[in-house]
Amino acid sequence: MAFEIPDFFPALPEIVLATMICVVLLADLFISDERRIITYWLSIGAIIATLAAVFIAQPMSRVVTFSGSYVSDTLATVLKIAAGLCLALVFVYSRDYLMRNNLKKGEFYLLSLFGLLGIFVMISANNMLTLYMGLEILSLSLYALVAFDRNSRICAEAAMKYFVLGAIASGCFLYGVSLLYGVTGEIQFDLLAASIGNSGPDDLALWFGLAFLIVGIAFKFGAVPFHMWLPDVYQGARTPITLFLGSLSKIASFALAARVLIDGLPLLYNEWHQMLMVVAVLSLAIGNIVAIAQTNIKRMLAYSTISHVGFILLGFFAGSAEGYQAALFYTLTYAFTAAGAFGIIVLLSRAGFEAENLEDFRGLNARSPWFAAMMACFMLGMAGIPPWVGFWAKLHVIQAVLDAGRIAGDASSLFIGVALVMVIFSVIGAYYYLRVLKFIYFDEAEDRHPIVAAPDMRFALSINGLAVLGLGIAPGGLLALCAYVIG
Amino acid sequence: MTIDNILSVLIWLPIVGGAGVLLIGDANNVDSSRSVAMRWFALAISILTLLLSVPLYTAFDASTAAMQFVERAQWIPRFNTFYYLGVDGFSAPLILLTTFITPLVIIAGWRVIKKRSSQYFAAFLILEGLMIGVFCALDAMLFYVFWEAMLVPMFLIIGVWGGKRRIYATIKFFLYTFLGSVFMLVSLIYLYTQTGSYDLLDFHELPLGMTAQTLIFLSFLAAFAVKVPMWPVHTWLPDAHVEAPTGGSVILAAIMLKMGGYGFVRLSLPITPDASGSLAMMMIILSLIGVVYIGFVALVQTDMKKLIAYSSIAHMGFVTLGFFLFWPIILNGGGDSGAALGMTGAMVQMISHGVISGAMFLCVGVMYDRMHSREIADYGGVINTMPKFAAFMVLFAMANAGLPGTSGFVGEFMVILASFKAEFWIAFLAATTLVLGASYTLWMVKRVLFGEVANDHVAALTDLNGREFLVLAVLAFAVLLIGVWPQPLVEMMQTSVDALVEHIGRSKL
Amino acid sequence: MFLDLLFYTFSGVLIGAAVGVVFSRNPVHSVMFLVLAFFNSAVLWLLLEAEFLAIALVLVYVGAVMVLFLFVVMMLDVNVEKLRDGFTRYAPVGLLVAFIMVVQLGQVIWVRSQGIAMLTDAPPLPDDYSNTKALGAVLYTEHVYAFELAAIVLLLAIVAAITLTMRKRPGLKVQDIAKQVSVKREDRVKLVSMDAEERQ
Amino acid sequence: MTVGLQHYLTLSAILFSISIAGIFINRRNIILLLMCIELMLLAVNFNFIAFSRYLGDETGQVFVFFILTVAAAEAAIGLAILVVLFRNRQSINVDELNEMKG
Amino acid sequence: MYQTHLTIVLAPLVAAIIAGLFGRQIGRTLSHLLTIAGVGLAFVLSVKVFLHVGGGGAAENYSVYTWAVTDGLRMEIGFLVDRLTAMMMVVVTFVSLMVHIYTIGYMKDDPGYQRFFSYISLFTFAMLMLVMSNNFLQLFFAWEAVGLVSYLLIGFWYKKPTAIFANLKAFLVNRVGDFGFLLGIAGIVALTGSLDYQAVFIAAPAIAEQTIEVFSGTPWNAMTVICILLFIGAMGKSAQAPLHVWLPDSMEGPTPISALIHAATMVTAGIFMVARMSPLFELSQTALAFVLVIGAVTAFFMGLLGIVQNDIKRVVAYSTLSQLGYMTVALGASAYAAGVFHLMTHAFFKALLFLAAGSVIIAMHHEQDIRKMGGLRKYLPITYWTSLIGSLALIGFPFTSGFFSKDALIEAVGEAAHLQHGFAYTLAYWSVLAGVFVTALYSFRMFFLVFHGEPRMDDHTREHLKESPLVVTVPLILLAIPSAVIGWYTVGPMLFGYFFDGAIFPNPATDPLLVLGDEWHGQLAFVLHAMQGPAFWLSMAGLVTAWFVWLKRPDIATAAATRLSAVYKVLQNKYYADELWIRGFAGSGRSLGQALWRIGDVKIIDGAMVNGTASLVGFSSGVLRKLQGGYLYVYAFAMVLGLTGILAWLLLKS
Repeated sequence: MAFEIPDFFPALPEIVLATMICVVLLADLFISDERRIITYWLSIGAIIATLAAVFIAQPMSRVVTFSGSYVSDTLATVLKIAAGLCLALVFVYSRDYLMRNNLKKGEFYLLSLFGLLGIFVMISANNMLTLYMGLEILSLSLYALVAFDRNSRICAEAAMKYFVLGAIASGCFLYGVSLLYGVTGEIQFDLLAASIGNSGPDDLALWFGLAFLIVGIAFKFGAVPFHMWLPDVYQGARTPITLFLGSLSKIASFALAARVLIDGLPLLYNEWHQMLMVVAVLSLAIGNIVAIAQTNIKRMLAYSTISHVGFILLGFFAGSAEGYQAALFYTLTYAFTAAGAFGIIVLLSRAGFEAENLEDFRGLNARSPWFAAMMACFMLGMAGIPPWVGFWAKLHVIQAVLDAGRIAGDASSLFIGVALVMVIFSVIGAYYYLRVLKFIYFDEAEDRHPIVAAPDMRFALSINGLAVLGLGIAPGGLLALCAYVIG
Repeated sequence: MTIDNILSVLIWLPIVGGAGVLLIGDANNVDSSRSVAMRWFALAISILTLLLSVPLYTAFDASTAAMQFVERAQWIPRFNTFYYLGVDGFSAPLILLTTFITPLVIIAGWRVIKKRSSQYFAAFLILEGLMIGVFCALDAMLFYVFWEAMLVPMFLIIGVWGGKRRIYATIKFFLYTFLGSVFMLVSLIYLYTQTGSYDLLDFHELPLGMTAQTLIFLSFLAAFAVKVPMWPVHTWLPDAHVEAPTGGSVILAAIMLKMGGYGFVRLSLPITPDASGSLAMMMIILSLIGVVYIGFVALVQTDMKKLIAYSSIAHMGFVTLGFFLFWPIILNGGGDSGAALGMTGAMVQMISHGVISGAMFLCVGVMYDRMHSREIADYGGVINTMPKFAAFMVLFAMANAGLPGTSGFVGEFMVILASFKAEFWIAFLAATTLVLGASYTLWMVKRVLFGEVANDHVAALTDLNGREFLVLAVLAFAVLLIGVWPQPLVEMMQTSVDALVEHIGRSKL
Repeated sequence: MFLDLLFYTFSGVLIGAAVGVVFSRNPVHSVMFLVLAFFNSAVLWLLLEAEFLAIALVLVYVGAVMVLFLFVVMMLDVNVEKLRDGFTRYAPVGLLVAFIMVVQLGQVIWVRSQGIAMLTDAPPLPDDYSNTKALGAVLYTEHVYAFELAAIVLLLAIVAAITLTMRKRPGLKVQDIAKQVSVKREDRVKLVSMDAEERQ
Repeated sequence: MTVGLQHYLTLSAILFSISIAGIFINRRNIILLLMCIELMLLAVNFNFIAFSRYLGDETGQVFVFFILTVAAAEAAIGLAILVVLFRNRQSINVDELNEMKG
Repeated sequence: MYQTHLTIVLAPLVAAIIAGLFGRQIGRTLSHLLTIAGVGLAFVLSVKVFLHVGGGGAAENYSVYTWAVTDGLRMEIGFLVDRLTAMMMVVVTFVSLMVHIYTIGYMKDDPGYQRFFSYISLFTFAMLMLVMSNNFLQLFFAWEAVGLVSYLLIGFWYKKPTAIFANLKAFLVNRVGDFGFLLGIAGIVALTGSLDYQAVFIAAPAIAEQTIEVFSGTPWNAMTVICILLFIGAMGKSAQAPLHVWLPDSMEGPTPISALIHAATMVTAGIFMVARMSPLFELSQTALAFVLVIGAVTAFFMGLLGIVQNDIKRVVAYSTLSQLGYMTVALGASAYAAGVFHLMTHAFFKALLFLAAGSVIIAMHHEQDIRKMGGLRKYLPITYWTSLIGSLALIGFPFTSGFFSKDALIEAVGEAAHLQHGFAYTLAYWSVLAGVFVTALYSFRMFFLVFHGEPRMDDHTREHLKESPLVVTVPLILLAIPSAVIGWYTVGPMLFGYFFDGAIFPNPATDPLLVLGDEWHGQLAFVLHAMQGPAFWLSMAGLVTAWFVWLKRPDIATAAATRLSAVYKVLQNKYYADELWIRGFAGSGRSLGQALWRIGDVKIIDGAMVNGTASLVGFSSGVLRKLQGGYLYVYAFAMVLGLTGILAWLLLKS
């Protein structure tokens, strides 16, 4: 068998990142706790270098290398940049928090970078094996990150739950891969699709394989009924890690779904779009309804995530390029919005005090009108109130669904029904976001501690918040980008 | 700045000004020089907006139903949406109403709002810009964005500066209206999938089947009926009004409710004429229930703001009634003569109600600022200590009761005239407002204003100060002007109304 | 036939071992059952002519991973008595679900899938077939990217495991080699000039 | 009946089901959960190897190779978390792992 | 004449605005001077207009400005000045002027002096607009405007609980009438597409051929429906039963306005309106019969109430009700001119009576109970004599103005009964006839009780009794003159001449005045003829009875009261009409409102639907939360269930 030396250049981002991880790992060994800030800057440097590599290596068109293991396309570029930026935000938001809470271990940065690498691998995966490896790199680093605060009972509990359920999910995912492999003999996405095209999609084994894959994907997203880890983990993990989970993980999940469903199994659309519909509608319902009863804001945001996942999955449900674009747009904007929201929670936390209850937001407007406004931007953005960007995300999805309905002709009532479900649950969802605003604006502050934050954090948060508003007023560019990368 | 982008200026000047107010303002001290400067700045912005809106009247071409002062620029190419603004005879008066009311609200809140006053004024300015945006937008998405965005400042206004149950009220307000509007959103998107653009004027011309029209109509109805509000989705309004600060109530009653009515003429009627026709009787019945049922309910209110809120619902019933008289008139034979009368009446009623309800809420606000009570029972004989105020209040009450010579009469008169053409009983039930409206309004006036001084608090009242006097006098002038000579107003909207009647007369099936 | 018999024997034991893993009351027994299951699997894999993996399973998995398990079970010193209650109550539900799932999967495997049904006969392997060689040939070429990633996974596992479990115990006396190495003469030896003592 | 692919697949399905059932009928011991996960991966591996054999394609076996690698890493991290958990609570009882709920 | 007309209406308006807005600044004297000047000017010009039109000048009909025009419907403000209008203008401005002057004295101690002048001037403006209107819009405008001023004036003493109750009641009852009136106008617009009188009159015959299905399946003549609706408006304004309840209570206002608004002018607006609409009413016999019956009932039964009243103003008020009933009867009998003529004479003598009553009240220091008066004749000579003239005119004593108008009216009704042969006409005739006796009875009961007999007031009051000042007595005298003589001069042209031609259009076939006109041989003959008729004798009988019962043998009155206690009680309670309105309609309206609010809004819509949905969501939130119990195996179980669910669905699907 002739073997060609693969083209390494498209994989430059991964290579740079892996190298930088090693650098950080080695450097961190020789840095004392007092000077841990160096690790921070090194990690930021690693992200910058990686993003630079993404830019340098960005392909003009789809490039496949490593014998079909690796793909680089514009979608990958966009997702990688988004993930890198999100991680940078995570680092900026978390630095002081970690310092204050005696968690100044370099491993936080290291494991996060590992997670980023896992995400990159997933983004660029072109076969099931690579995808699985990426998924595991991400998952393993997340398990470790959740358990990061070794002295916390709930961190350990959250990590354990996450680990066990995550392992089940990846077991299911693998089982699905094995069935698909068995029927088609392929694990590479394009060949898989071609093989299904040859033999036809009506084989129950394929469907079963798909079902197991969906379990894995839905778990990663946190869609009902595979969502139950999510609230506990969001709540249990330290806020910077929740921040990671809330923003970067969504990008990874999107990549997972996009690669498997769009690249690998487009011909099984009829099956997966129905599964996704049920899962998504359940997510919308459960996520929004249960969020209402929460008093812990991290937990509330976890349930809110579940509902947002419903929207993202409904973008896939639409099954058109427009739907995928919508899902992508939703994912990207949600990742940034969520990053900001958790950033505010980080901001309000002090040494030994987690501002994780809704009550802790009381009178924030009096304490800091600016950050109150930022939090309002994030909440309204999530609620999907125009002109915040979340609105366009929701609009885009609904539009895609209705357009799919138009094409579906006779079956259009199903799509219209789904659209109605979406909007109704948006309204229910708006309630708990408004409740946050209620605490911020309508209640008097009990907590009079001044809000202290480093200037770079203030700056980043402000940019983050203004972006949520600004992208809402002028979403054209990002939308066009999404349309470009998923043609 | 030229007259060509006057609408943009009207939208963005208050919004940017609102941001400026936030920057200038001082959250903690009302008396600090920064606060004073902030207030003057806010007032200046609102008055400047008012002045800039004057060309909307002077340069308005009443002889055409086409959109005027049009601005159009690509906004989101991906969705084929445009930053597309324009006004016609329906929207121009409402914009003028908005620019007219806002400075008054700012003046009314001058030193009354002590808590975070800069945010208060900023909220109103931003709200003004957004509301004007709703009236100008000719792109459905732009319309929707303004429509929803408007909720946020109002949500904060009620929630931050409201009364005891403000949180319940404001969340109810928000969710109620939000729930209504999302259905509209689905329809707008549906229309987009059919036409490929969000251009409202394209929607107007889009042929649609009856089922589609009916569903779209109902979804629009969900949005607009809540906003107007129509029975039975009106219950947010009394709560919101009662709990809102005076300025909030004024804006809510004077302008926000008009959005619902405006929505009917801009979206429901032209886009779904056939469905509007087949459901017209339902709409008329709901409107009449609004007039009669709510009239009775208003009669027994013990809270002044609640009473006025209910009266608003009843008055807005005339608006929806007027819009939907077209079809029964056609059914009755004899062409569509009278339809335009009803529609004009409804439009005038919107403007007039804007002024009157605003004035009524300001009156209650004047008393509330002094007594911190809205209960009718806490008052009595206010006229003894506040004669000037009482004079204004009686005037506005009379206008509220639809007395000829005040603006309140004009719209109701036209609508009742038109409704007789449709059906005797419609006119009969509509005309009950003459009795009911007078009953609840004047009974309240009697209990609040007249009689011996009821208690020491009333005895200690001081009459209007210059600021309050100015505000009420301006409103009184407007009320009388429209009442005595509505022709300029009617003329402005006439061509558009005729064009709409002609448009909805053509079936889309 | 002999191979069939082997299959049935070993798979029977395998299933028994799996059940034993789940139902054993003592975690040490569970681990031992799991080891048994791995051994049986290895045999079955040999039947499938996957020699390399069969050996790897025994050597790497049983030899390393299961020992790690055993080690942790011992180390944690769990009170076995406490863990006995509330177990059988839920067993029927679990078994029911397991049964349903087996039936569902069985449907696919036996009845409803043409893709699986077509794979009746295993293609004969050439005489000089070396499973290890064949694997190696693709592992380092086609799957080199995954291979590299596997390295990263292992590195990650090391980092993660150490991060989570390594503790600096206060009061524990450890050598700081860097400090030891970088020590300077001046730190250790202090030259004191003393006045000479008077002779007694 | 001659043993064929379907037998192996069935065996795998049974193993998979047992492991899954094991996860949620077990309320005592988290270590057992980890073992069930190992069992589950074993079932998956069976599938891959069986298919690989009957397809005459090594990819499945390569996949198993990587699964084994990852499973080892996973076990290491799982056990590490378990150790952390035990240190914090002196218990690995699944029933007591419910501080967060709702 | 355009400027003249405008000046007539604007002069009082401007005066009212200045006095109202700047009264405090310009002071009391300037205020009353200004308003009197305004009304005086209006009066002078009105006379000029009257002379012009009455002297053969053409009626003028033009619009002043366009109020609004939409959908082809022109809504304008404009004037129609014909003889009917001119006559009304003169009456209105004259009485108003008198009342203005009188007010100087009557209200001299009142703190709301300027406000009062402003109101009455404003009223004059509104009333002029009403009578001068050439279209329904302006008619309705002015109709409501006079109602507004009436409301303000009844409640002038806003501290008095009874006053503010009365004004609300007046306004609302009027609104009930306006409700019908507006519907009538709407009907006219619906059928003719115009609000202009002339256009409507031209289109009227066409309307009469159309039908309206008020209740489906029963087509009603459109003209009947419209006329009845319009007349309901008139019933409210002109206080016809059962919408009369507001008028007696309106006496809570100061006496000058009782004279001006609630006797002379505003309450006659309904009569004026029906007369103005004669081309319409003539086309519907049913509507006319309705008018007739309502008028007859009012004329007789309201008169009866006058007998039992003890408040001096209320007696006059009930008398006004009764007289308005007379006018209405005349309208119903197609004797429009008779009605209008009575309107005019009534305006003078009733204003006179009210002002005289006011003069008495001033003298009695605002004591209004006639049982506490008596023998005032010697203290208040001018008041006494003018009152006597007024009372005589009221009861139709020969040669007084009231005699001509009332007698002609009764005869016209009698003639109509001949012409029409309807039961309604006969009933109307008998009730107006009986009413004559009743009128005389209560008028002179009051007159005797007030001015004759023993003084019954306390000593303190008696010591301070003195005739009112000139500003009060001069208007009395000035009003007494027309009350006494105007009938003699005007009865000919107004009733039997052609004075109202072109303004009032009775159907010649059914016009009773046309028949009477044939027998017209001058005033003297008319008087002599009338003195042979029953009306004259009935009124004399009433007068004598009053003298006998209340002056000669007061015990009879009390005895009768006890003997006829049931009747007396009904009369005392005014036929329980107030109860009907207040308890019945207002009360049940409030109960209905409470029910709709508490049950409809609060319980059903808000409670069940809105908050119900919210609590449902909240409840399901709580329930669904429970699923998330924190147990790992539950989480795993959920996943497996999800998986098996999907697998099962796929199995079913394939």
